[in-house]
Amino acid sequence: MTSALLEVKNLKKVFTVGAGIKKKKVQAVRDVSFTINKGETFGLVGESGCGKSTTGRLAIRLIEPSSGSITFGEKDVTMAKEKELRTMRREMQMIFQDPYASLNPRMTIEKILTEPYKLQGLYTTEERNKRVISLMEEVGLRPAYRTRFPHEFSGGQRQRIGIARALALNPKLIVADEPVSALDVSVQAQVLNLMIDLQEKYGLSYLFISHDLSVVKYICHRVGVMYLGEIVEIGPKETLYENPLHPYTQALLSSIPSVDQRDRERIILSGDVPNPANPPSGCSFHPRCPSCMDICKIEKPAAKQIGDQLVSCHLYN
Amino acid sequence: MMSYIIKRFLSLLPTLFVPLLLIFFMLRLAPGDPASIMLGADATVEQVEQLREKMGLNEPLLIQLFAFLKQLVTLDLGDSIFLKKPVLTVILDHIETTIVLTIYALIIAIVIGLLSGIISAIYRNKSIDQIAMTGAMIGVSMPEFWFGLMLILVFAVNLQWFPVTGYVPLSEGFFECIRSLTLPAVSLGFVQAAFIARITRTSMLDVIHEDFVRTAEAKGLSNGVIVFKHILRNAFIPILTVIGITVAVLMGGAIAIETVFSLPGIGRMMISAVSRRDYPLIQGIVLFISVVFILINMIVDIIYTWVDPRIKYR
Amino acid sequence: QEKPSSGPGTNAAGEPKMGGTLKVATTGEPPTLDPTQTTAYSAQEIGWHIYEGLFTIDENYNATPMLAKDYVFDEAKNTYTIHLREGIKFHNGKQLSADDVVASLNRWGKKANYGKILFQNLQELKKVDDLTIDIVLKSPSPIVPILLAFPNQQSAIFPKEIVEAAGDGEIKQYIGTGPYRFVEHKPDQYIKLARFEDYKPLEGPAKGMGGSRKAYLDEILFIPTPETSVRLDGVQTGQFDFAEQVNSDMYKQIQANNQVDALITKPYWFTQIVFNKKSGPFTDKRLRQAFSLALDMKPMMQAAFASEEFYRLDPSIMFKEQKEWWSEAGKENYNQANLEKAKKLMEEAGYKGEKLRWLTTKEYDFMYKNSLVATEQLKKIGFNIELQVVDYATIVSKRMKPEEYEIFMGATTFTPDPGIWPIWESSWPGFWVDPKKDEMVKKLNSEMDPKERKKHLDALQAYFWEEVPLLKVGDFFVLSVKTKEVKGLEGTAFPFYWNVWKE
Amino acid sequence: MIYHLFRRKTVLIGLGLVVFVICLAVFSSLLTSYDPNGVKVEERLMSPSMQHIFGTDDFGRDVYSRVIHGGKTSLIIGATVMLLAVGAGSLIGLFSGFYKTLDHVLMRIMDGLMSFPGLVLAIAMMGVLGGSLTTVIIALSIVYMPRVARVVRGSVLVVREYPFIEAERALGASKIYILFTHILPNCLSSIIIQATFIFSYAVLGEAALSFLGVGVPPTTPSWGNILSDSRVYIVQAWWIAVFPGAAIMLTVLGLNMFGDGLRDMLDPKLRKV
Amino acid sequence: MTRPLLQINHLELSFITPKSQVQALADVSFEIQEGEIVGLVGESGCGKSITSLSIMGLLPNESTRVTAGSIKFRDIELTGLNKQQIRAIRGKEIAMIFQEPMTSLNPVFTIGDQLTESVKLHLKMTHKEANDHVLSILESVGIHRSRNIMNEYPHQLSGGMRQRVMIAMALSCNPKLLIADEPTTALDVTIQAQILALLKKINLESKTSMLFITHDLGVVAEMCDRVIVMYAGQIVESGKVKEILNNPQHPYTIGLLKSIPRLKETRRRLDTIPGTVPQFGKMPSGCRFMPRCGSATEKCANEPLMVHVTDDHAAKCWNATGNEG
Ligand SMILES: Nc1ncnc2c1ncn2[C@@H]1O[C@H](COP(=O)(O)OP(=O)(O)OP(=O)(O)O)[C@@H](O)[C@H]1O
Ligand SMILES: Nc1ncnc2c1ncn2[C@@H]1O[C@H](COP(=O)(O)OP(=O)(O)OP(=O)(O)O)[C@@H](O)[C@H]1O
Ligand SMILES: [Mg+2]
Ligand SMILES: [Mg+2]
Repeated sequence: MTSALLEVKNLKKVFTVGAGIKKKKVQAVRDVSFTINKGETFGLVGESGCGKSTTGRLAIRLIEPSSGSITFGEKDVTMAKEKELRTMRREMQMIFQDPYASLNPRMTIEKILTEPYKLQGLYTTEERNKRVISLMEEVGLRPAYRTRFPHEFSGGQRQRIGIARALALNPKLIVADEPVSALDVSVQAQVLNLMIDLQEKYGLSYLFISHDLSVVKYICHRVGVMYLGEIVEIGPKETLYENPLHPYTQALLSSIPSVDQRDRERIILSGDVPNPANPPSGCSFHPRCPSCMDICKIEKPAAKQIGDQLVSCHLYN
Repeated sequence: MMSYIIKRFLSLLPTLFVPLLLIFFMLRLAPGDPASIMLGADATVEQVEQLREKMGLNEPLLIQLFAFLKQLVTLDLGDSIFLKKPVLTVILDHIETTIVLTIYALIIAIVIGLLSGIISAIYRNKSIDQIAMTGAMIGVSMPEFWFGLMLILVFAVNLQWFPVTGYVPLSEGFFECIRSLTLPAVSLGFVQAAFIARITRTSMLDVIHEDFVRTAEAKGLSNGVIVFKHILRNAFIPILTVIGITVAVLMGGAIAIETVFSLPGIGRMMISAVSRRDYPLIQGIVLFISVVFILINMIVDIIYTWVDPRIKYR
Repeated sequence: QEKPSSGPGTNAAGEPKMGGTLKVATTGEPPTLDPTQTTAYSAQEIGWHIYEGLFTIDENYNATPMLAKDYVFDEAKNTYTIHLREGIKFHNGKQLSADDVVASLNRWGKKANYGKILFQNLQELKKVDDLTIDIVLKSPSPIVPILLAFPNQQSAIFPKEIVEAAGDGEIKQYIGTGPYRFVEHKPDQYIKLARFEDYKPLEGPAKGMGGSRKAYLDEILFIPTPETSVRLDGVQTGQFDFAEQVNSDMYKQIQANNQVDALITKPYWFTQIVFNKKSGPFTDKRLRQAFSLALDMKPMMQAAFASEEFYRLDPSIMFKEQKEWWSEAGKENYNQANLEKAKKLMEEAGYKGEKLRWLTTKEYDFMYKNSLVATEQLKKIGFNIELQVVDYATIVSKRMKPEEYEIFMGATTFTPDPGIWPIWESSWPGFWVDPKKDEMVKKLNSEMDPKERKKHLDALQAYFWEEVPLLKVGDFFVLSVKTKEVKGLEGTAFPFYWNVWKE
Repeated sequence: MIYHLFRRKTVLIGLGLVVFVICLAVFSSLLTSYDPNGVKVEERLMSPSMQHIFGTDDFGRDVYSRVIHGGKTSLIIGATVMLLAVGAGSLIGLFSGFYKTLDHVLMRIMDGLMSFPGLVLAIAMMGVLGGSLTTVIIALSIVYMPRVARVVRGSVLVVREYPFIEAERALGASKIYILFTHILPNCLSSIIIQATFIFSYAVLGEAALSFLGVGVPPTTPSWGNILSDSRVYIVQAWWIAVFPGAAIMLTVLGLNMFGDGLRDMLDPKLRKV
Repeated sequence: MTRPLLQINHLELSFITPKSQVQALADVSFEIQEGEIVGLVGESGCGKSITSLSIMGLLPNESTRVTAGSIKFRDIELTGLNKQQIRAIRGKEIAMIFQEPMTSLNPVFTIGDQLTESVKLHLKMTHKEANDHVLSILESVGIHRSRNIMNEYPHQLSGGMRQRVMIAMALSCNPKLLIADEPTTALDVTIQAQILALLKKINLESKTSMLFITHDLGVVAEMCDRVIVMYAGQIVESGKVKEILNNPQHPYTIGLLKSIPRLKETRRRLDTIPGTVPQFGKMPSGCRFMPRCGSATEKCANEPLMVHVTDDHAAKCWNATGNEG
């Protein structure tokens, strides 16, 4: 096995919502642990709102974890001082889910893309400009657009700006939160190819958050499936896609729409999506699980290694 | 939030300390003292010295300060040197005019300011915008007292719609009271309206092109709802701040306006207290105004979080 | 509409009418309503309606009895024996008696400036019987009746109880014997007086402030209105009946308006430039003389008071209206605009353009205007003047400190007798320390014969113009305005509202 | 950038006005033959004529000359107070909006200062420093600074929660950098408005102070003190007030037009028209 | 055939910059029948969003202008309407789901407030009715924490939740035409499936027509009746979904289909279309796809015409004709 680049252990995040009497605690991430190796792409999939973005932001400490530890290379990210963290940021970058909101509306694309170099004090002005142009070309944006402002772009173009910005510094780790969701398939293919090329060239690692399971399958080496703030199953993509163990993973894989097979058997999940402010007892998936047992309502399943996969489900005890 | 409010209340005392200390030393650094004023133009040096001695003005400053603070601890602001009444009583006697005037002027400022700011923002660079903004410019190019005098000439002397001067207390009828304060309130409020209008216009322009405005339009909402609800609320933080400040500015402006219109308010009292160097009274007024401002700013800060839920304090 | 019978000068023609409220716009809020406590004009003008003294002044600014029926001066015993009028009632219903008078005068003697002057020379003050008092002096003094008569810081008679209750401080109830009684005071709003129904006027005609006082008006409201033009506006709209002290430049406007009448208070005060004689260049009297010789008073006064209706160039330290005191002694040193001579004197005094700090204020508009025009004139012959325009409070305290200034601007209010001018005191700011002057003042103040006194005054004034401890610029008068309905109002130095009615 | 700025007609007019006024002030001595302080009492309160195109004041001084010379004083006061108050106020506002701990300290001090009467401040400073332009400038700056600080802080509180700020942090931007390169530009529009207003407030504030005798020495003409002295003569001599008033208005108008243009230029969404 | 619900004819649209005017849409014509779901796919940046915005009359009027063409909704010409008139249609008759769910929600109002607003306006419901109505819609788009969510603010929601709020908002007034600009990109597949099922149900039950803009050809395959392919501001191919997926004519469509990552395959590289979209304003004079087209011929230097491959399949390519045989 290659060495671990990012190691996340027992990560937790609690948000408070509302004020006064209406105040509530939302457990966005409840006990998440995973490892990303050098040169590896780790996919994170799961229901919307289950805490993927939060996990991603926690992993590079854009928001403070409520508890848990993060190790990046040798360094402890959770303990890092403000200044240390800033230099570490050169090595870990993020592509944001909301491309438009993550761009300063008052800056031209050129400015936005030279920012990373400026901040890390890299290269001369000329060199920077050159790099910006090649970055734009790489993600399929016309360099002629570099004097435009974010609002003058289409959704997909904005997303590519976000990608270009994250790639600018040649980081070791990129947290990519839905990086290709707004791209048409041909551009998506371009971007994915680019990501793979970079990975091969520089040994980049990705934490790849996506809903598109085909894309995840295509690009990731290992995949973690999240449900309600917890990882319910982790495994290499081949085995996970072939042989999903957790009932939620199974449901997920059966729902993929595809051009090829129009009428397919689907596991449609019934029951309520639970409330992260008040998660169900026992296994958090039990209210919607097609194969729910009595024990699931009471006891939280422990993670269990089955082959290459790690799964938290009472079915396998 | 609650803890924030409590924290703010706790910080009230140290906050008050700043203006209090400042005013205490400033007053004593300033030339002129109450003893010589009290004795009048024909007094001799010895007489003044005697009185200074008697009034304790010759003590070292720190001892005076200590005495002052000791008095404050017992919530006693002392007696006005000239009015020979407890400072608190004097302030309470004059407070009604200033409060009614400030609120009235504030309403005028907010209504005129918000409306013309909104209209200007919507019709940006159209002639109505330019007219409103030129009006605003005229507003800020005129000293309040000067504008007040013009209003008197036009509306009191020539048209005789309003009295020239004087204040009718609320107890003698709301309508009469409002009538007596209309000209002063307009002269105070108009100038501030200009500022509110400008800031409203500019902050509205900051959000008028946001996506969520497009969403609101896609819902088929009427212009009014879009402007007053969706845009204004998002543009409201700077406007709110300015409105908060306006209260402060209005109270400051009241000094001139209350003098011009002979209104029995805090501002006019302040002027005479300063010109007579009535130390306890000045200190009392400053303390009072400070408390008012601190409370207003606190309220503004709290409204912030209500206007924009993204704002967080610790 | 104007009635044919009324118009300027025909005030007295109409029949007096009872009733009505007179609204007077005053320049400011009085600091107190205790007339003994303050010299502030704003307090006095209200006070002389409420309180009366033993004497008051007539149309020639001489003393005339008020609460006193008559008096005799016993030269042998140096004693004034004063008889009180009978049946005089205070506003609280109490009868006036000698006890009240003794108590009130004792307090006045301690607190009031003029009282102090009288009491310096006082042997004894005593009640003879219920309606008679004796004032026993140490040495003869001609100025006792006028001191007791003068309306400013007047020797008001209060009920004894009220004087006792006041102790060292202010009186707490405003009770006197005047034609109007105090009703209420709303600070910064108004002070309300109402007719005193039990008032017993003197027999005979009115003589200035003396003689018969008749209260035609039901009420008088004194409404503090600091802004000049607003006072005028108020009269124009009928919100006020009378506005005191408006800007003299408004005279034309007032004359053009047939709803209102102008009223000129004459005499009023004179303006003066006071030198620091304790330290600095002006310790040299030649420099003071140079300063004085260089000035042309006319533009200074014109800038401040617009037209000759409102000022008068006159060297006398007593006003022309104070007929027996008026003097032209020393006039050759006044208003010369003689630059040659001034320059020579400057050189002799060794003045080499040192900076001269001149304290002045805009709170009194005329002080600023006088000093600004003077500065412009003096610049031309090499005076290096730095005008320090400060608030009045600053002047009042800075002028005590000789190191703070060379010149300050001031004014002299109407003074009833030349002997009691504050400038004679060596410790009065500006500090005129001069034994010769002291000697001359003493002579003036112990001589009983008016003719002799006038001679002493002439000499003193001549010396004054030679020494120039301060420089008189000119007399000025005050423009007030009233509505046409107000009748019987006269433009004296001390406006009052008895014998005044509204049509 | 500059291109966008000068493409606008209003910006050009605004700038033109400001430059015009500045030129008048700079070349004041060339533009008039009258001494602004030349007292000529015989000619007092003359209405505008060929001889005195703006008439004369109550000392018989030429109003035109006074307005021209007064511009110098007023522009210096307006501009300096604007720079000081807006500069310091913006800094304080930025920092206290961004750093929550600073907020408590700085804003409380500002609250305290805001309630402090400028008049007393000016009188006291005069006592210590003497009456001068500097005193007036410092006093007015201290009075207006807290206002700017509050407004800026209010905007910062909103902007700092924008998602792109988080994106900047992800790039490793330091707080200071974020504060100045990202938050500040997004608060600029209210700062610009403040600046234009403080200019006129300062010019007029000086009038109020000089009326009370704590302004610039009254022998130095300024728009403020001309205006303030004129108020007695509103009816008799309108010209004394109207001309300095108009001068203030033109300047403020020019500044505002320029400020608006600047603001629009800095807002890319409004640029294209 | 019934009368089309929406008919767009020869729509042209330009961006106006200080220096120039750049054409962004050229001759766009299509129609949507009552009850039909039309997919709109195409390269990112080719003009899908602005097309949909022009239907709503929501183009930023400072910088964008419709220069020619007509948009007809039933019998109403939308381009000529004044504000009052178009407001009656927006939200009620035609609703839109925007692409950027974060910025499209007003940050300072609660979700509940923003949702009930249009319901109260268009359906004339009381506050309580509107609340219940909205709650049920939120449930149906898979938000089960709906009661809480109603009181929360946009920034407190995850991306997918925001998107579902946008969907709920658009559905709340039962519009006749729903324009959905990438409505499910931020959703996980289970929720996506649920929402697609919901939309389908609405489509069947209330005959709501839909214009479905998406990149996910899988979604198109599952949802749409017809599909329109756009490239560089033009429609290059349109027709029945099955037709197009099975028999794409335009080389761009073909390239697009090849780029899809497929679950079953285990390639390490995806096919892409070489080159990038030409810049607006600098369009090639002939076929706009020519510079990237593998099978371009000399003919392609002239602009091709829409060629009807079958009755309801047309492609804008010179080569398409040849395929017909
Ligand atoms: N204000 C503007 N000024 C200039 N060009 C603009 C402006 N707004 C959008 N564009 C350009 O118009 C083109 C079409 O934009 P549109 O948003 O319609 O694309 P789209 O097809 O929706 O793409 P995506 O799938 O990426 O959202 C894009 O190339 C974009 O760069
Ligand atoms: N700032 C915040 N305050 C309160 N709650 C929050 C905040 N940010 C996220 N949450 C809550 O945390 C939970 C997880 O959010 P997160 O954004 O991580 O979801 P996600 O897995 O990325 O979903 P999606 O796929 O829809 O983007 C959600 O229930 C959301 O409401
Ligand atoms: Mg997310
Ligand atoms: Mg789009």
